[in-house]
Amino acid sequence: MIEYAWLIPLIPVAASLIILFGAKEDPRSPLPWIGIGAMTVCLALAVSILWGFVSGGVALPYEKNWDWFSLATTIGGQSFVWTMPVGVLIDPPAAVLLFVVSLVSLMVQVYSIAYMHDDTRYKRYFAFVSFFTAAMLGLVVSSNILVGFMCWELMGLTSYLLIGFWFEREGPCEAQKKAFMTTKLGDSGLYLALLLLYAKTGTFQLTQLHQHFALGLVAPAAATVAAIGILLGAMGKSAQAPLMVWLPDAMEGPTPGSALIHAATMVAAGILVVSKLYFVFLAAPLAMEAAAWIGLITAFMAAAMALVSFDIKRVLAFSTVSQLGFMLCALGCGGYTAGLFHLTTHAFFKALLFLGAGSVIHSVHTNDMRQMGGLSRRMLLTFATMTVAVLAICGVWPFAGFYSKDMILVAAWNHEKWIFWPLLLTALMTAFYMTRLLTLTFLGDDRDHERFHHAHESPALITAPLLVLAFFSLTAGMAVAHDGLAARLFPKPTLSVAADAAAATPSASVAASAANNPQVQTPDAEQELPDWLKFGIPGVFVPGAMLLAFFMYRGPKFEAAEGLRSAFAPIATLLDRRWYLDDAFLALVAFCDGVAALAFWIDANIVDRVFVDGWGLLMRIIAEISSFFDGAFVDAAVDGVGGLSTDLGVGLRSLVAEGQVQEYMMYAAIAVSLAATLILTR
Amino acid sequence: MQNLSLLSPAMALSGLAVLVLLADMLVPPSRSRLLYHLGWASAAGTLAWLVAGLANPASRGAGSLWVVDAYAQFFGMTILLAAVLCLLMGLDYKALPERHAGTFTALMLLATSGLMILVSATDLLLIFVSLELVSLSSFVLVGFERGNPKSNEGAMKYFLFGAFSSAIMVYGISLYYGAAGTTHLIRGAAAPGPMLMLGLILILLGFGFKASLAPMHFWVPDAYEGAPTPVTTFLSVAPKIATFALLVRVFVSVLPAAQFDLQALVVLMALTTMTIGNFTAFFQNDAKRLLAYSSIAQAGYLLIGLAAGNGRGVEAVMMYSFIYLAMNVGAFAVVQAVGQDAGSCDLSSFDGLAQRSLGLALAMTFCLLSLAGIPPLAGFMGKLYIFSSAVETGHWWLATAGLLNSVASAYFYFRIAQRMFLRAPREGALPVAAGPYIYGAVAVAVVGVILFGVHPEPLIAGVRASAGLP
Amino acid sequence: MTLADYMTVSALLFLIGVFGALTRRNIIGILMSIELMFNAANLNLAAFDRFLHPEGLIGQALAVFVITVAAAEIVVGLALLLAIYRNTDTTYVEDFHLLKG
Amino acid sequence: MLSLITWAPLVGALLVLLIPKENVKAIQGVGFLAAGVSLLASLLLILSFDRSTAGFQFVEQWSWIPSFNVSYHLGVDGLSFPLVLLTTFMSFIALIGSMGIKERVKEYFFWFLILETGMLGVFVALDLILFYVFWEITLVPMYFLIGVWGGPKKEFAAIKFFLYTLSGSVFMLLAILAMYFNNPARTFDMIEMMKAGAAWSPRFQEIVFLGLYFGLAIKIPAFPFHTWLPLAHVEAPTPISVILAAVLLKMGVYGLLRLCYQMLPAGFAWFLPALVVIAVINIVYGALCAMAQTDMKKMVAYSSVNHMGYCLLGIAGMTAAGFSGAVLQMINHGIITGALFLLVGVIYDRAHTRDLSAFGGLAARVPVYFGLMALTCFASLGLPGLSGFVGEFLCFLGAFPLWKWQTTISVLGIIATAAFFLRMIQKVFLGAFNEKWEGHMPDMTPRELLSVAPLAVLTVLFGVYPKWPLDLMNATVVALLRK
Repeated sequence: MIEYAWLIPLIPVAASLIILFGAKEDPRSPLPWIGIGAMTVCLALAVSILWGFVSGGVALPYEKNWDWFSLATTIGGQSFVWTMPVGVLIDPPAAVLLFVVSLVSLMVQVYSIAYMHDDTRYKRYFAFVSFFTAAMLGLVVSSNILVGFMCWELMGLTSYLLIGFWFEREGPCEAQKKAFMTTKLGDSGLYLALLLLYAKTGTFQLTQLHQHFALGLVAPAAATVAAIGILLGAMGKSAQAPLMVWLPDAMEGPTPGSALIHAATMVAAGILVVSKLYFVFLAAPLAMEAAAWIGLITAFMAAAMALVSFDIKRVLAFSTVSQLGFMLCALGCGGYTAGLFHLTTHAFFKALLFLGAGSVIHSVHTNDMRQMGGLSRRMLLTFATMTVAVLAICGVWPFAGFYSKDMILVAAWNHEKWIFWPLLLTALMTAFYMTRLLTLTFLGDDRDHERFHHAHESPALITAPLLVLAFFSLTAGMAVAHDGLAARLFPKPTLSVAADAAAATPSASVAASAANNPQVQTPDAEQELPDWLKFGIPGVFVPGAMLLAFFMYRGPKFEAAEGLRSAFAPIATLLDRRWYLDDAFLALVAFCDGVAALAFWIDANIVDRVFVDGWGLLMRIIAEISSFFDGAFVDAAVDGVGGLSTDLGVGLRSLVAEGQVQEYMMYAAIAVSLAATLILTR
Repeated sequence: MQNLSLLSPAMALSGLAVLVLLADMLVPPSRSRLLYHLGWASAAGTLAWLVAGLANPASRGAGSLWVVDAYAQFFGMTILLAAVLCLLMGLDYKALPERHAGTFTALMLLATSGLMILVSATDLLLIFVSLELVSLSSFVLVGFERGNPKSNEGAMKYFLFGAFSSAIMVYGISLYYGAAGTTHLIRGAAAPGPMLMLGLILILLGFGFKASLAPMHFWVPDAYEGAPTPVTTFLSVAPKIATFALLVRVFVSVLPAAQFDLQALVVLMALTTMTIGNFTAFFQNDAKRLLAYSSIAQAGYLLIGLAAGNGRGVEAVMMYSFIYLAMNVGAFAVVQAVGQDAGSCDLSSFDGLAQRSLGLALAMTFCLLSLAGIPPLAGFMGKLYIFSSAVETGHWWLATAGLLNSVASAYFYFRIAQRMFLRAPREGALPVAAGPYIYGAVAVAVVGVILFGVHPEPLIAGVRASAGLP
Repeated sequence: MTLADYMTVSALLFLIGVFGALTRRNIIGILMSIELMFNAANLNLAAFDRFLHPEGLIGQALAVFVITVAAAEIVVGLALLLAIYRNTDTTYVEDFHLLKG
Repeated sequence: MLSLITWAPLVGALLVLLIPKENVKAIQGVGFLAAGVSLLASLLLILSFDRSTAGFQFVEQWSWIPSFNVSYHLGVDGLSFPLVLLTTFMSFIALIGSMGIKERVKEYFFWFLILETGMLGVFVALDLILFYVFWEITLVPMYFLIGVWGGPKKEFAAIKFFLYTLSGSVFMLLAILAMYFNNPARTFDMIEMMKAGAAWSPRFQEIVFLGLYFGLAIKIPAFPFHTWLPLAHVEAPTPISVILAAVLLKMGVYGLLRLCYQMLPAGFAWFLPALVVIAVINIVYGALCAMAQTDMKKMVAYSSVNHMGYCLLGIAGMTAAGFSGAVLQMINHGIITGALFLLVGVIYDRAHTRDLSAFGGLAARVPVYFGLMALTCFASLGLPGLSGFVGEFLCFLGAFPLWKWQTTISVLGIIATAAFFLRMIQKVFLGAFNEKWEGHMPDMTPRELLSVAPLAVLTVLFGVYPKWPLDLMNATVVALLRK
């Protein structure tokens, strides 16, 4: 089946086009089922590939390229026509992500059938979702990082469209613009990284790039710059500090859309690209370090914000940011496997959380958790699945999150203790605020009887996806962690040169330098956590945090929590204002507008005057002078040359009666005598 | 007085002029248009004769006071062409008193013959006489609309200035004679000395009057505005071209002999003439006056060719003056048509011409663009020739100044275009009603302007063939 | 009397003529001044013939031409003046200012 | 064949003159016929265009002014052929857009067709005088097209455009003459010039370069000579804005490659550092100025300044990728910005205002229009998958190795570009519907759709499959850098 892998991104594209142009907009349109069908096909393909690999039937990585377009290029002073390939490269992580993405997307679409029904732009929504998924799948499978970048940007576009889906309201419009601009800011880093990589290697093919790095053909400095550029891109897309501002606002979109953005596609892309270009980071320790710390800081900041928020979707958004921080931190710490592993597990339970939250909102019509409570009695199924998800994200054994998060902590432990401890703290905060969310929403007594009585379990189309995702949230961890499958699925790339790689590389110089390659790394030996941590975290700390949250928030008023909030008021406001990052962002925007206004003022009042109208002015001046000598001056003034000339003109008139023949003669005579003397006295 | 026969076309023309005067007595005023026809026919006939004679080398040769070479013949033909066109225009010029048709025609023919002699004259005596012949007849022609005070005033100013400058020239001639002992330009120039040079300067300034070079240009706007449009056209073309022919002759064959370098003066004059012409035109609101200044500027461009002074420069002057004839006649013809229709040549009478009669508007536009030197019209080729001669002889900044001037000139030429196309016509304005002869003149001019723009080679070849000077 | 004296006189005549032409307000006056300039030239010509080129006659011939032409010019000028006078009842130049830029 | 392409519009113009001005249908018919002929002819040439050779193809040479060694010499290579196609295509599109012109149709078509001939001639001419003649021919019709059918300040805009560009081209003429008199072959033939150019002294080349550059920079328009552009664009009628942006600006960049680079290598190299700085200024400063606009058309005009900056940057890179990027960017900018102006024209026809803040929430009312506008805007801000990205990316790719910092700054400029386009979309289409336009906002008419749809299709096509345009130019571009 794998030879059909190239179809995977194209099928949903086709689907979205059909849906978009297929028929008139109609709230009950059957077209969305096309998208679902397409996604099912993708899922089937993905499953076959993944299963084939796991069962050893299919050998990965699998790469196949076609010619895309040929391009005249200059490398090292030599100009020639070079053919840009486009193709698929499926390594084990890609196989996994194919499965995850198409599954989550499928679930989201099924869910949306019910959730989005009789929306005015029902059909368009599904077109966007399909396209969105297609872009993500394209990024996953593409063997050419430039193509990857294109998909990456297209994802930016579709997220823009989804976030601003309800554009009649002001909020979504601002949010979508914010999301696009912030990610664009990060993208420019990736953009430059690509330019640099091409300048150094002359290719966009991941495998060839990897070889160049493996052979140490790229100077560490260049590698570092490139890696930092890539990191910037990832920070934008994966909403890492300080570019995290857009993600919470992205909640303005339809909830299932948010689920897709947060779980499987948009934000995952950042981590994915870092992992695809991981060899660049391996060659740039500095960038690795930066990644680790940025991940850590993000994880902490986001978790802290989640502690105080009462908007159910915002809490989930912050948790997403925080979890992404975990992943980036893991990658930075060299925990490649851990990072990607967490990416997959996270995809399941985060999608589940969002869809669950959507189901809740769908029934109580509010995002404010203070108006919920006790809903478990109303919507049991949603509650059950949500609980699974919460347990998973908290890292309770044996749920999926446990294994991946454990791996991350191990990686951090092995890399740097100063990262490990804060990371652990953040993990506990995660456990706390997720339990808080669960408690506020489903447990305790109902705070708002009105809403409570209207609440009801959602239809099957909504609950079925929840169940599916719940199943994976429960099992994915065990399955993958079982007998080192994780290491097989997410093998950490190295900079050690494989003989065939050296042979495969075009130039002889490459092969030569392969011999004495400075930076051949040996995979560092992983050491376990000390036992008290290994068993203490899942056994004591996490449950402790969860229980704390439960008891603090189960009551109708949760005085204790409020007490704490008032005790640490400044911190609380700091967190409520989201570390003032939004204000900083707005200030930046205002600043840019100011600069723009200034630039235009200069253009209109200086450049134009000097370089364009200046010519006209010069002509006018010469004209006035020559007219002065021609006695046509007064009339020139009448022509509206300017007040000044009028005065001069009047003055002149009093001297000689101009426009009269004798004045002409006089000029002539003077000129004659001048010329004569001039020439004769030479 | 040997080889007098060489001048026979010119003399024949003056004979014809007298004939016209005689006919004037016989023809009843009601049929006086006949005289105009007679006039342009005789000019055309002479032209035909001249053209026919080209093939025959006997038509060229040197006389005691004159030399008729291909160069002179080229200019003779140019001048005759101008005369024909202007007389055609005269046919449709209402303001001319019917009963003086004969006089008008005769004077035009006389002036023409004077110019034809001028281009082949090599002796100051002949130059003086022929110049005066031209001047006297054109003084009268300018004042021909006797009822019209503008015409009178223009004539008077033209006359006074003309008399003044010719007096200066005569004084110069006297000095030249004193120094050289002869009035023959080429033979006399062998005796350099301050007196000769002062004489030459005064003489050249006398020429400058006819060629309307700064600082002898002051009469131009007034005379042009006051004169009947056909006369204006004639003055703006024929005397200027003829005088330039003379100037080139003097500069190429006389001054070197006199070891006398006037180039600095010429460059200066070219500069001032262009600049004053172009930039003063900015503020003119009368079409004829505007074109008057433009014709001053054009003289400035011609001077650039003179300043270059090399063979290419001579060719450039010849070519440009021929093209200048076409475009200027065309422009003035349209002005006459529109001006007669509107009763005044004020620019406002051009408003919305494009919507009234597109043909005239386009013709005017082409002529103006050509005057501004915009390709692919003849004016561009002429300018290209002129400026390339300047560049070739290293007059970089002169060429630059000239080109910038032509940019500036585009501004006021487009003031007319703007009114014709961008402005709306007055309410109920009808298409311009102009006679067939005007259209004829316009057609000839525009065809020339376009033809020599897109296919200048024949003209260039002709010029090159006849550029050789003694 | 030497040639120099003649030339000086003629130069003076010429300058007087120029001055008059520039300053007289009456057209008749201007015409007369211009005549002076012509005659300065004539005087020159005659003097040159007499002193420098007694053998030739060109100078005198030229002088005759000049006289004739000058006469003709005066005729034309007066004719124009007459026409103007008919229309405007004046012969003073400052009254002519219809034509201006 | 090239002659046919070039002169067909002129013939059309002359035919138009013969038709009485009341007979609008016939006039339009002739116009479309003429433009269509040259469009078809140019499309036919694609089939026979040899993509593997760098030399000039379809060459026609007849002696024109032998006494000056001026010949009627036409030919295209990978550099000019895409631009010829662009010209014929965009002219036809603009003609479709011109169906909206109701008054003085005859004159309009007359001038328009002359303009097309001029533009085509510039790209196919292989003789400097011929080149210059065509170059100037484009000015006059432009003056009338802006001046007669333009907006409120049309007269000023027209004369400003005319005089300013004319004064630029004057220096070009001087430079051409200088090259002529220093060319031992004493010819204006471009190919000869390219041969002779290498031998000229650097000093001479630098001076001549400045002369040429002044003329070209005004057309491009390169900072600081760009300020005529916004005015001209704002005042010009929609189809003319399209032509102005799509083709006329390209003449400048084309000239920069054809004349400056190929004939004055030393002068070009000497100017390179300045050129890259100008490019960066165009990009960043142009984008900033666009950000400050409230008039849609003016905003798009400044975006052209910004996009031309990409072309300059690509050229300044002195790499094959940069050159092909520059040419591709010219094509794409022509298509995209042409579409943008058409679309702005559409809304202007309905609302008679272009003020961004006057609208709001149109997306729901005019979905088709919104879709096209969004597509074009995203293409213009360089969204991958649309044509704008490819050219832009190649420009950066080509410039980066030589000019790292400058390219970095320019890449940041992209963000500003994105900013003002998104703001425009938001202000006009999103948010609450501005009730003022209730009932005044029908969606696009078939004619408008007909004029914009082909451009949109090409935008997507070249975005995902740039092979076709690139194949046309590859061989030539490589050869350009070989010498």
